[in-house]
Amino acid sequence: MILKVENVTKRFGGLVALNKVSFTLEKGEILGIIGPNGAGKTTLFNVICGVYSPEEGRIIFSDVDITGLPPFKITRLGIARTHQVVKPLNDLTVKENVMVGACFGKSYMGLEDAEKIAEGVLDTVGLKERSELLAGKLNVPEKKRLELARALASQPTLLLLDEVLAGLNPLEVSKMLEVIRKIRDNGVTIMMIEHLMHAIMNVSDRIIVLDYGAKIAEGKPEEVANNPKVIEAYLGDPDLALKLLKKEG
Amino acid sequence: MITTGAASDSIHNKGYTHIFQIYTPASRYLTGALDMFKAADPNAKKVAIVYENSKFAKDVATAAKAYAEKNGFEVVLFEAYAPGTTDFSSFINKILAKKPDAIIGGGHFADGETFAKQLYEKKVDVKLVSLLVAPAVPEFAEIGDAALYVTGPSQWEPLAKYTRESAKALGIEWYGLSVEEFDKEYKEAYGYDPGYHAAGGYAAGLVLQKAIEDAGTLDTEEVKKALEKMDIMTFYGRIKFETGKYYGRQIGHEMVYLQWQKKDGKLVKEVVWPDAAKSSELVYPMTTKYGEEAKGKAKETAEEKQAQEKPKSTPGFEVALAIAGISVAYLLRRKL
Amino acid sequence: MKKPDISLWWITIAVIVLIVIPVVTKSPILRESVFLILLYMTLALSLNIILGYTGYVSFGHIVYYGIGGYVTFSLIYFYGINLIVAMIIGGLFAAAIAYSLGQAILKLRGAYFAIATIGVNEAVKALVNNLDAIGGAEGLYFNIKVYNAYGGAENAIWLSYYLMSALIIITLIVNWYIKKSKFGLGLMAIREDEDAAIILGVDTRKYKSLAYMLSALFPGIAGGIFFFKNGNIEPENAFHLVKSIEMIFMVMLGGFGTVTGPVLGALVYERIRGLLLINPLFKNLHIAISGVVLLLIVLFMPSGIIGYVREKIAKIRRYIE
Amino acid sequence: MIDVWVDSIIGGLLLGLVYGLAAIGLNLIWGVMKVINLSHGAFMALGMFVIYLLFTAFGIFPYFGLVIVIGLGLVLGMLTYFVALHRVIDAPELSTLLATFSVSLFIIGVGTFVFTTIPYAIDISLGSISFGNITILGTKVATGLISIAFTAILYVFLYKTRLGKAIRAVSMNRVAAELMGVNTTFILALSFGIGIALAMSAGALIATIFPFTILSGGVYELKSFVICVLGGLGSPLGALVGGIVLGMIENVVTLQIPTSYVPVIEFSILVLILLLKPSGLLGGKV
Repeated sequence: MILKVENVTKRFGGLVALNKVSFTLEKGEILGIIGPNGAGKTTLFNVICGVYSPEEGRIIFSDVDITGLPPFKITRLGIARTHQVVKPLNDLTVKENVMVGACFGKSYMGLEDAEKIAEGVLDTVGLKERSELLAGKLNVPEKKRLELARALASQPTLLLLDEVLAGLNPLEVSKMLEVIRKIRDNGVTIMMIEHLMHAIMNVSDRIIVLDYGAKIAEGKPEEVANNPKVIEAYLGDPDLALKLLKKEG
Repeated sequence: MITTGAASDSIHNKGYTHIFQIYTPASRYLTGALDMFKAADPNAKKVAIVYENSKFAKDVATAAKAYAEKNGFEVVLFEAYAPGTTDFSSFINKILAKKPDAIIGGGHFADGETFAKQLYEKKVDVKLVSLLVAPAVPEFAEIGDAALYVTGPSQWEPLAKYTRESAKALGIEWYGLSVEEFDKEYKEAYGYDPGYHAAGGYAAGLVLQKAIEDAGTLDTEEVKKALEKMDIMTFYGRIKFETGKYYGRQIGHEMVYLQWQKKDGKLVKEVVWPDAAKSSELVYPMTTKYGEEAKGKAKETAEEKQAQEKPKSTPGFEVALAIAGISVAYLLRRKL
Repeated sequence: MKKPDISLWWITIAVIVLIVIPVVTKSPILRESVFLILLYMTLALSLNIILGYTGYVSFGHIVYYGIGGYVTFSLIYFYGINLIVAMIIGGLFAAAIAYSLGQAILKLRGAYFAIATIGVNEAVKALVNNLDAIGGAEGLYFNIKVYNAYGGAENAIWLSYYLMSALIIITLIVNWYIKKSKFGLGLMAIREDEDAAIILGVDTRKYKSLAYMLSALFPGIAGGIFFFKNGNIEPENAFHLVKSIEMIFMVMLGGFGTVTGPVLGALVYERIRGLLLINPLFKNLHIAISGVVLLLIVLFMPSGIIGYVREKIAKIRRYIE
Repeated sequence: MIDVWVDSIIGGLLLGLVYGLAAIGLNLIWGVMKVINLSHGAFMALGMFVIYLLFTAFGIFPYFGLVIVIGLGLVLGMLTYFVALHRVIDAPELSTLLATFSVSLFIIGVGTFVFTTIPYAIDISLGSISFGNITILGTKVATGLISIAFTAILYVFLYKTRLGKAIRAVSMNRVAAELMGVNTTFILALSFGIGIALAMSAGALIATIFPFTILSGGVYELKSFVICVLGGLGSPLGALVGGIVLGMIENVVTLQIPTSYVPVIEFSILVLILLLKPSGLLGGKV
């Protein structure tokens, strides 16, 4: 059991962003996190990464209580993440961006080794030929891949992907899924936030559904897909969904 | 080297042996004002010394305080104000609380003018005001009646009456052209009256010329000896150099004290001290100008009754007011 | 640690050549102007660490030059400690204050940090102005006998010159190593996007404080040397805000975030100012002209001369850091 | 002598209003454009000299001359925006800080060339009421009233008019405002213009009370920083309140402690407020 989240609650003034969320994560697993916009998915990532500290509840990562630790300490323990809204280091080159991940993540290596790691990782995400370009000059999909490369370079044990597939065309999606599976096969546990249902359904081992900050469902992808509460969360009224499905016939 | 424009004393106790100062040093800038004050009103004792917290003003003020205490004055207030202060009203209140007879001090142009203007606006009841630098500048008249009867030190004024006769009276040699000749030639060359900077510069050249003539050679050591012995009177005033601890400091030259007076309706600078250079009588006490605005004697007696010690009021009063102010503003914002 | 390459050698040699000229010609005029250039270079390079690499606009940075100056001057004045020891203590003292102050004001970002540094400089200046123990507004001044310990005033001035030369070389090398090191990469990550950097694992608070401390150490020592050579020190010219802004001018002119930038910026700035001051036509308009020049740089060449060159000619990047 | 206290408090209040007026312009520009206008002091000095010239050369009574100063300020402000700021409005703080500073260098440079650094003064008097030790100057009261009036006008303008709403929209989120059809370039130029007009009129009013030189703008600029941080950003009322608090400190506190310590207190407050409550007393979010 690599990660344990217990009754985590996060409030912003009156708004309850996370309401007593609990779940556990096994080593080598891919956990999908879905839910309508504003369900608290990214907030959950921010709480795990230490950007926010929760009002209640605890987070245990490989037997260490990381609740309330500053982000850089949590990253050094082996968690890495990509951002839903890309955050490239614009005036540094693509390779330097990835080297930052390698230097300061769990790997915490010197400049020379970081450079070697960076070249390898850039190859896996297909940004090798762009490594000397300034990060600011990449287009959005490339920036998404840079985020992934940067996270990978720190050789994390737990990788948090925040809508890394958004804005990709179908070909790029399948290529990205291939990369994700390869990462998992190297022994990295992954948590993924996605809206592309078909992608997340067939790559995840287990799915958690968040709605208004609360966990409303958990289980195998198929179970979750047919769970009426999940459908209602997405489409509002479950009967309406069935009617629509039937009308199409 | 003969310096002009340099008034600080510290140059001369840094161990240099070839520097001679033309300007009267800072330590004797305001001492003359105290002499003038004593001459005009022997039994007045209470003096407030206020100065801008800067190098020059502090040099002058500390020396003036020592001189005042040595000569039996009571220094009721000795305080600095921050450079760049623009509103002296509460500072003036602080001074008033001490009921001084004279206020001396100041700093540079802007703060000196502001201080003088606010002293007038608050109709401060004080007999003599002597400020550094500001009164010596012609633009000081721009503050109108506030400038009236304010005095101030100056290294030299075109009106200063240094003459061959005053030299003979002191039994020392006169050298160089007269005040009128210098004034005339300068005006022809530049078209406006010479200020004390110009006079100081010319005097430096004059002194060097005299020293070389006395020494009879250009050799530095000889000229240095001539300067050490020199004691002459010039259009600029008396020149004599110190040779002791403060080697080369000017001890002969006296500051002239000017006072703004009204001559047929126009504000004009008059030299009122020392007697040897006087061009007009000192108007003392200064408050006569309020008298001219028919402020009766009654105000004086009312003053005496309240003269008891300042009651120790707790600052709570002021804090309460500040909080009230803020809360009112907060409510205003909330309501709007 | 990366071993020094061509990009460090040529700039160090260029500075050494500049240092040697007055020594060879033994001309006091040249020595004085080169001394000033070396001082400006040290200040610009130090500011570059916090402004250029970390992206924090320290507007009131001159405060550490003043603190170092006052500590060194007082140690010599009151306790007769040797200059070299005194200046190092001065620098360390300035660095210590920067580190502790940094814990507080480095929490602020962007314009707020800039204003806070102005506040710090003005507060320290006003405080020193009131401390009569260290001369208050009048400041402190040496009696000339102080220099006898260094073999007379002439030798003392040459000693200050050599010390400043050594200081500039050290500051240059430190600047280069920071840029080439992991520490530098972390600082630049903070400059680019501090929120992303902390998530990538950079200990932003520690790195920012370290960078601020380093950027205060060298001005502290430089202040000590300058005011020892100057013979007196006053709050007005030890904490002169305009000098602080000149430092920013030099770093911007040369190119912030580069090593050669501040060096070139200091040289060019000092030359321009020198020419403007003596040129009869521009003499009393030199402030206005430097304003116009600064505006042109900010608008059209924000990355400075070296930054512009490095952008335009990619292959020169290996040679000019 | 209780009247010494009363006089200091009244003096502090009136001085506070002057400081508040000086800071409103800076506050508006900082709040709306997220730009710290380092040419604020220079424009105040410009306002002082404009009103001085109007008075001495054309004999225009300062308080009527104010209208001209406001018009001139608006024009100069918008001109400065397009010349110095428009290109770098999206650049990092360093560029906008230095752009405004270069404008300040230019104004001070030309000003020193034309007016040198000797002091000037406007000798007008609206009389003064005095009882016991308390004297209240007509000119100071007028300036106080005008600064309250300016704050009110600005307040009404910002919160009650369409243009004001647009300015506030831009201050909250420029990109969103642009999407809603607000011509942000015009709004930014206008806000900068209003800020400069306020700075110049503050300078003009100050010139009626205190003698000034081309460099006296700098003192007010530093004080305005303290006030903006103290009073809080974006709220005109915050500037006024911050000004009054500062005026109080300078006039009333100094009765107890030597006045030379005033700058120490002021700048320590600046740093402390920045650390503890950057949004200031009445300010919006940071």
